[in-house]
Amino acid sequence: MSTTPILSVSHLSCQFKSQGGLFQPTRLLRAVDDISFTLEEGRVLGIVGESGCGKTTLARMILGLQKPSSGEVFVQGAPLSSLDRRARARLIQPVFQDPFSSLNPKQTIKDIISLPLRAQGTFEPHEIERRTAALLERVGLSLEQGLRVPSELSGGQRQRVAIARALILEPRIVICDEPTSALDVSVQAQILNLLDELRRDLKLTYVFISHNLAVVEHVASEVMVMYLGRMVERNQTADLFKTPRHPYTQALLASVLTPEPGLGLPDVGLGDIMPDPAHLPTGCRFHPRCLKALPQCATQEPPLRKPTDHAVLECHLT
Amino acid sequence: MPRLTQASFVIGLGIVGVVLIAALFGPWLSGHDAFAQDLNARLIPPVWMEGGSTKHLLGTDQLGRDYLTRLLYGARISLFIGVLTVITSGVIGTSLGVLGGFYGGRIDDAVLFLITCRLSIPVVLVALAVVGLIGSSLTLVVATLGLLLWDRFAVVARATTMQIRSLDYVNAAWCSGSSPLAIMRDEILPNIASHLMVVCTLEIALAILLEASLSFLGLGVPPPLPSWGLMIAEGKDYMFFSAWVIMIPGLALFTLVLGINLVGDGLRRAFGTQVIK
Amino acid sequence: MSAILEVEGLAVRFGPTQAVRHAHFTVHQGETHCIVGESGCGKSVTSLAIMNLLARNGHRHAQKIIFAGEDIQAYSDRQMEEIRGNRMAMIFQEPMTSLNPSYTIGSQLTEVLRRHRNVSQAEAEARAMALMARVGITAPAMRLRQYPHQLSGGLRQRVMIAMALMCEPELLIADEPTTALDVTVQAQILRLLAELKQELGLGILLITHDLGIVARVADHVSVMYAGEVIESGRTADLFARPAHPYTRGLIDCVPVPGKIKAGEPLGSIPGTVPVMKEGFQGCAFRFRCASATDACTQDVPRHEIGAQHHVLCHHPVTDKGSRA
Amino acid sequence: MITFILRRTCLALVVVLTVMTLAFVLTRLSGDLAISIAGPGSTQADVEVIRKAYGLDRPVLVQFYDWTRLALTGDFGSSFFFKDKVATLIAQRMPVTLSLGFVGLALALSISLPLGILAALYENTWIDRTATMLAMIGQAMPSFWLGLLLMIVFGLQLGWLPISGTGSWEHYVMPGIVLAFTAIPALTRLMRSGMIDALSSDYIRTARAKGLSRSSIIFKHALRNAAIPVVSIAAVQLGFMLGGSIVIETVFALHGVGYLAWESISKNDFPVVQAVVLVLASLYIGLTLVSDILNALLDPRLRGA
Repeated sequence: MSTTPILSVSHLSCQFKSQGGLFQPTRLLRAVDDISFTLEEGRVLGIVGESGCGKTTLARMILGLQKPSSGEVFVQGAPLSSLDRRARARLIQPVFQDPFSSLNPKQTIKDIISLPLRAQGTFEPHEIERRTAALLERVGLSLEQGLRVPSELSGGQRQRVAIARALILEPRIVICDEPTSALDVSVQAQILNLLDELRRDLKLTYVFISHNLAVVEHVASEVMVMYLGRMVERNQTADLFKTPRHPYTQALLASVLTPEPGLGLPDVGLGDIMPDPAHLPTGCRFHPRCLKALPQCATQEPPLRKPTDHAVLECHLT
Repeated sequence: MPRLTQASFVIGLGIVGVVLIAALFGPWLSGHDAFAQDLNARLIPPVWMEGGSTKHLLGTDQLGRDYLTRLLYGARISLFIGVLTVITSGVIGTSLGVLGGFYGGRIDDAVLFLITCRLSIPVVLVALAVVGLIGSSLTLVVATLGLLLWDRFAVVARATTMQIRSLDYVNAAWCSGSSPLAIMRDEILPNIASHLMVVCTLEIALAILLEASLSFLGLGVPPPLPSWGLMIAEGKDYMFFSAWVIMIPGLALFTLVLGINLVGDGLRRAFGTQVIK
Repeated sequence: MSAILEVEGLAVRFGPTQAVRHAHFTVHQGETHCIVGESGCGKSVTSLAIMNLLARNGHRHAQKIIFAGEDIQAYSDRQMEEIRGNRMAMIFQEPMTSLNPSYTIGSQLTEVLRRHRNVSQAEAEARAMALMARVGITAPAMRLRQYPHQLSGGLRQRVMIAMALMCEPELLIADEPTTALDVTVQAQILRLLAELKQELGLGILLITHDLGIVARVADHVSVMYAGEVIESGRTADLFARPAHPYTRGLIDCVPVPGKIKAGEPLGSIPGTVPVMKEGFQGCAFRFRCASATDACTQDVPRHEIGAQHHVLCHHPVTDKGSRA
Repeated sequence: MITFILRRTCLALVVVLTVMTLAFVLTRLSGDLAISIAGPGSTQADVEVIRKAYGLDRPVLVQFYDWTRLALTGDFGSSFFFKDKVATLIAQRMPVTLSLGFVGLALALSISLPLGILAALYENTWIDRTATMLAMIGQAMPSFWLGLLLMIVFGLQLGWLPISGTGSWEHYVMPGIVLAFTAIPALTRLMRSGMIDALSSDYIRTARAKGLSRSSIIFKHALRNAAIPVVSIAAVQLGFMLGGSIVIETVFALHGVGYLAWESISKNDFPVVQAVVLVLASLYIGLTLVSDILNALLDPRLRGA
């Protein structure tokens, strides 16, 4: 077991200028606010939260697609900002949500998959050819399909292409941003199984972002819950699903609709006020929707606590 | 695709093809010199009109020059100016638009500012002024129009680049370690090319019309070069008696521009793109 | 309970593509009927076909579409306008784009009532406010003057529901009403729909791709595949004894917390949904089906395998309760 | 609202300043202005006199500073050809150009809007194809040629309208038609595509699901959204039309600002050329500002809470 975690994120924040209407002054939108975590090699960190919680911005910062306003991402102990783009590409690769917009429609599948190799500029053409062919087969596509263009493939097949592209440089970390949300449920299962197989075989580390808690429960070894830019709770997957501590985590878990007839619809136990990243509430950001809120929740920011070795919680309630 | 669109596209392509061939080979085949004057044979009407002769199929102009030959020669000038202008303006506009759309921020502000300034300048007036003050020549007309007509390229390239820049395949290229230049070349340009091709056709048509306008006002292609606009201007004094002197070059101009626009429209439908106005 | 909507042999064609082929189902008063299926299976087209809202290139044909005792197939456009929004209302997937950005919430709500009932603007506004309060919109008087862009997605979907209820319809068609919403909001909206069904005796036709939603809200389910209803039954029966290999595969694909140990693969169906062209014969699922035989290239019979439980398959699964 | 207008106005001023610089540079392109003004066959002494008289002997930057400073107060210097203040000349001619612009715009809107709406309502039918074809023909028509054709037909053969000049309202009819022709294709396409987008939108499906009548769907729900960009573009289009009026005014000898510009270019009368470029550009910039504000006022999403 190595002592340096493979991925570590330290006090990462990202702010945007929000553009309201033409006549509204620009506001500062804190998409991600002071997030820190570490991840050991071979683990899968699931990140869950509703739209606008900052999970995609966090992923973009880890990928180097978005400059953090403050804080730093470390990969194998080295700050991400110190790596050049080729070195970064050898360590971290993405798989995005929409298999229709993540592949260049004007290139063949082989060209798409081999792009990271070609961008390195150090590989011989026959080496590129060999590795592309090997990977095509590994993700379950035929060599003949490698000569096609993306519009000739189905959504599931395209997502396999995206996975192949992410793996061709043999990276250490793969950031999966909602990789199955755009797919049908029968195809989703194929892709989830493929991702899991590849992780074991290639000793990969995943950051797996999803709004679907059931999927996260299936793939992740630990889970982080985000709300309006903050990490409100983090724990080992089994523990988090067994004993959710934050009221928001509890609400999220309650709203999972499993295909079990007769259970009826859950009472999620949330107020009606919807989160707005451009107007952050004072105190705990969740308090306007929290039915258990205490008076101090509206005024004081909740402290960061560690109820167990693995659990991290940001809440005034016990 | 609707059938008529196909038909109109083919018609447009046919018109452009015929004009192209006529422009390339016509002046040699017509059997006359476009510049040879014959003051004894002035303003002979076309062959189908009373007084026409088979020697001059489209008649002669006020200096007795063969009208068909001048018309064919004029096609050469129109196409030459249209294509060269669009190459110039296309390079300027596309570079600016792609840079602005790709980098955003300050660079985009600067590009947007340039576009705004360019749009606020009245094209015909400034082109006339430049040619009027410096003196007319073919090169100057191309250079002036090229420097003035890049706005639509820039606007379209910028808007489409912005759309594509945020797509995940561009993000994936970043994550693959591609350089900004490689991303613009391999990921963005091939995907905005269809939009730019449509703009190309529109702008060639526009450049041809503008050249004709400048020449018509006497500040475009210098005589005795036979530009269609100049031919109309020269014929203007005789149009009330022999309307054909302005009808023939005018129809040629109209047909060529219509043909190019039909091609552009066909391309737009084929690519399924709505060119941003 | 009487049937409010009875559909038999519905087919929809877009050019040579058969989007829907002999679909059949019945929606009763006070009952939620779910149509479930993957993208491209024809479920949304089915709902639009009932409302006669298909795009111009869509062609509808059916043995019968009986709404409240009358076959509405022969209705003129004018007659359909009379019942749409009035006796049969619809809500859509995208609350962000389904409201007109240029008009206030109030004007869009009152418009539908004033179209179908002879009421004053003030009366219509009073009804709008009462309904907004009922669907859980706070400060309805203020919301009435707001524009759609000023509301969150959940609120807009509540506005859509209020709009659908303005004329007290007998049938509500909801096409993926919660797909664009966050999970916590999804549960709230679905609860609201369930309450309204109880209170108003509505028949609800709910279109969804989410088996979780189906299990929790449906009284009756129709599973669609490649334009056909391949299995239908009461929700409890269908989930307990899925008879079609596709239904069974679909249920196994859904990850359920605690169902599968970490490291074990999820059940999955190989391949993808085919596009149906005219003149297609036999079972459309046979290309992905493990138990397919030569017989599956022939027209498929409809078996009744239990009370109100039908399946369209040559080899229905019969081993009882052996799921997963 | 105020901040928005202020910000846009500031930007517009910067654009005006840039255009001023351009207009100034433009007239210096020919090299020695004094020689151009003096014309061929003039002596060295003539040229020196002219150089002094127009202040062309001073450093270029000083000339630029003086011109800018005075131009911002509305003083564009004197025309050496017309022997009059440039500002006075432009003020005399402007009403002609503006009238022509408004006639052209009104004609263009009244033809292109119904045409675009019809084309959208009957998308892919012969009506649509005819409208598209008409737009295409309009786009291909050289405006000066169309002007000449109208002159032959209505002026000479039918004798309904005066062939050229500025006197009465009849003088504006043919130029107005020609000017409208330059704007009709773009406006028709915009109206058509805006209407098609609106008609295929989700909110129109909602309106249909509500059982609204066809006329209410088209005129209340679709047209409102489709018309917003067209209305705001109309202001910009007017700017383009004023800029393009030079050709038409010249063809019809309509003594507007465009005709003035053409005369001064032929006579190397650079103070007038500079001023006309600047005035037309400023008009355009002002009209885009109006367009932005109109757009924001009409669209509740831009109007803000």
